[in-house]
Amino acid sequence: MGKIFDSAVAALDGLLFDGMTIVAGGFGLCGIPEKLIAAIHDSGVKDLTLVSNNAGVDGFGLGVLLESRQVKKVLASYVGENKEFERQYLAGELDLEFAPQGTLAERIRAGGAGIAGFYTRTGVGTKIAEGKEHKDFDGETYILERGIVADLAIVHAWQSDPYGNLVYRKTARNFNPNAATAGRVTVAEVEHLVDAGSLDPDGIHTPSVYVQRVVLGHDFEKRIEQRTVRQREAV
Amino acid sequence: MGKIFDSAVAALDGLLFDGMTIVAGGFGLCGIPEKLIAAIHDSGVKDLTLVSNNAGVDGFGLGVLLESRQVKKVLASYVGENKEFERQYLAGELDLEFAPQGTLAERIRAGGAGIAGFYTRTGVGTKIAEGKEHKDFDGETYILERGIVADLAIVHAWQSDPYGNLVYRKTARNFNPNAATAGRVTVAEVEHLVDAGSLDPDGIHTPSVYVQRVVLGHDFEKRIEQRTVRQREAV
Amino acid sequence: MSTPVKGWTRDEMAARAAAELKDGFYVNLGIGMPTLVANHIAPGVDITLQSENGMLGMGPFPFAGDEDPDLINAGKQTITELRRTSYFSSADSFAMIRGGHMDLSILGAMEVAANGDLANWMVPGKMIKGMGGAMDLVAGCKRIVVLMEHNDKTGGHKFRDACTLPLTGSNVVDVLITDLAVFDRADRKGAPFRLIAMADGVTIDDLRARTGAAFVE
Amino acid sequence: MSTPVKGWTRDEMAARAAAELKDGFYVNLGIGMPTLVANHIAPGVDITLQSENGMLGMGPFPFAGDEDPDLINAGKQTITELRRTSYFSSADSFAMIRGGHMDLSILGAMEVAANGDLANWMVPGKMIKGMGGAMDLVAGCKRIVVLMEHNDKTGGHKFRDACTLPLTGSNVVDVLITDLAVFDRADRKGAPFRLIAMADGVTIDDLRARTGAAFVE
Repeated sequence: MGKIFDSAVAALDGLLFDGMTIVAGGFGLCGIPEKLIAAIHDSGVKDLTLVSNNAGVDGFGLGVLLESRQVKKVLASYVGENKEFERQYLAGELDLEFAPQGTLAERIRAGGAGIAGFYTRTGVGTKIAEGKEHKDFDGETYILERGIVADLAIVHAWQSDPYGNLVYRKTARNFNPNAATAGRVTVAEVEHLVDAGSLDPDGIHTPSVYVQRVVLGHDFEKRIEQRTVRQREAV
Repeated sequence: MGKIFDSAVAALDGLLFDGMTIVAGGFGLCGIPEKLIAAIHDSGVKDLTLVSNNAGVDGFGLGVLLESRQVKKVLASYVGENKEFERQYLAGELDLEFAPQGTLAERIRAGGAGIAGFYTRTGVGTKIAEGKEHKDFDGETYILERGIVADLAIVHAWQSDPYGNLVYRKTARNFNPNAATAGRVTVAEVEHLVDAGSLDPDGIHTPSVYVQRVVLGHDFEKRIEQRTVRQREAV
Repeated sequence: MSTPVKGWTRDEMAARAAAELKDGFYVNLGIGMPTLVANHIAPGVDITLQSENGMLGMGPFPFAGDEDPDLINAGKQTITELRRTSYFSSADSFAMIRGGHMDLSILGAMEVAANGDLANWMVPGKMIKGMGGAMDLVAGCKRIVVLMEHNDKTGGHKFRDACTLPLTGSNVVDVLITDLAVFDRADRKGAPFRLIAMADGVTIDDLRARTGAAFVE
Repeated sequence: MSTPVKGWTRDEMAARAAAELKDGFYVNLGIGMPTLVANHIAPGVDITLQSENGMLGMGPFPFAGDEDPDLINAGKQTITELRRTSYFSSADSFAMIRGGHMDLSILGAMEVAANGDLANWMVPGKMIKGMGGAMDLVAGCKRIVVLMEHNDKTGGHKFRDACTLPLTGSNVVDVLITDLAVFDRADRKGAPFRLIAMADGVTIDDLRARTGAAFVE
């Protein structure tokens, strides 16, 4: 077995190549595989196609790969938080494809599940539907969307056992379990390595079959984008 | 709110009508909604279309609805354990449609997820593919399978909180979470009602939005089909 | 044209929208003005809020010091959980939305058309940020309520016979709440928008002058 | 034709199949003879067994008294869990299978054809019990190993140029293990089955006489 690796660099060894497609978990900066992204940055691999709900921010998350110009194309649902992204896109240096968030999530799940395509009502009558096959079912119009399989999936989890069974925490789950299924190889960075048998078998989010390599991260930054609080009422 | 009902009969009140389609959780006799099935039996509702992986056994599970001749059609992947089923089918009294088990599970999930249809390789080149649309993706042939939405979903869970958040136990999970999403109305029988806040929010299998009614069952039979054991080795 | 009227405040609009929420509803609130609706839910009306990044049962903002980077809403704001909360993946979250399990979504808009078309995600020529989950929400939720200013900053029509901006969804808006009035449709099968309320001081002539869409009274 | 040879026992066939299992593999074992394979896994080879009703990391049968009605395998037999076990829904289970994540499945068969076609679910005229998960497994697993008797009870060919029974899958069998011999194919792109082993006492002439399919030596 031996799924546990000492560092993000070691966990990615031999998996990176120019022109590859990488699907990444995370929503905004929540639950992003920040250590693996940093290691991909340091590797210098280029011409990447990134499949991710968002593209990080300037200087953090997938944004670091944009700054270093390692990215050829992004498939995302929302990229509003990134000035460098905007600059490269407007300069024609970056290819961008939008998918509605639920369509993106389902396309990733479908890729992992051996579903080549599926019909959804989302986007019917909009620019997203242009050029896509339309089909009526029971009097309603649907469009065909394709499953996505990536060369590599990178995810961030809360816990892993030695087998690579993963548990995510709160809304840091988001795209991670779906991304984990859609990589030809899947690498997980985790906040805690736990002993065999210590995870509840009814509570595992990503079964071990999906995870080929695991790395325990340290000193995660876990940046908050919108720190919103309420006032404690006076007693 | 008020999702908790006193009895299976009360939980089904107003939901049953002749000719309706019911999707049921369970695999073999494991995790079947045995109390709800009994109440459906007692109601006398007829001409049912049942969507379920199996059709129970003589005298238990969905088998009781076959014996009372309340069933018009069954959509299942395997019905091998039921003599009365066989008799009615061979006599032409029962309509039967087979779906491969994974296709059945995905059709139920798709129905619940607003996916009208999806392309799978399962069954290509077999009788199951006859009459279905074929389509090539990346040089491989797939067939189109349809999502299923039922008038009613009946499921069996281990725990529910007052909101209808459900947790299943071990392999009694099986088709239950998928069925729960595919009913226009979903009724769950549960072995334990637990207090609000006592389920781990990261460990809920069926979020409350899918569950309209819950009944706490008592004295479940939970019959075992194949009692297999190993010998304790001599010390 | 007519004397400018003040119309409803954003909070008054949110209160109008809150009247659409019925006991037991599962609701998704879009980013911006729709989030104000949560402050106006009537006593005794129990609502469960979904956040499409993977949470059902969204609680209020945390107290300072309790922020958790693993607990955010779809607007990336720190939030809290409740006793009813469950978490799930993005695919499961949108299965819930696309599958028609959410009773209602309240969204902002740039334009709404007389036939229920909605535009709220891109302005040609400006940097496109993406549609996020808006197309999924309007295609999947049982009922769509839109909150928007009745006119743009130059007085231009936002409620129009046809949208000029790229659509988020076609024939999806059920209720339109602006600072001047409330409109709804009986169905999505061709029923016209019907005026059901106007802000104090707004006359029907004012309203017609400031509206580019046909509607019935 | 030739003197009947005894060939391999069911356990010997299972041991042959076990040689297909490599360290770290995720494997689904069909009902019947394939379940015997678990008894022959080599020391040091760590295999995780999937049960398609929703479990990864299937353990052995329980001791008497420890049977749990909530813990069964796809053959509806009571089983146990291991320290690596996870449970999931049927849709998730077959996503795992259909998506190509299972390294190997070992299945029984009624007929196998020279082109890799497999028939193992129905005999026309007999009551059809259903295909269960077999069609999904053969369509989805990376590698399919079939265990079957080389001939039927009347001596008829089960390894044939074409199947006569309705198919479970077309062009899906990678390895065929019978009581007489082992055959495999280099790929599913037209490579023929190649004989790689024969049971003691079986001659190539025996084998050809008892086989209805073309194969290479």
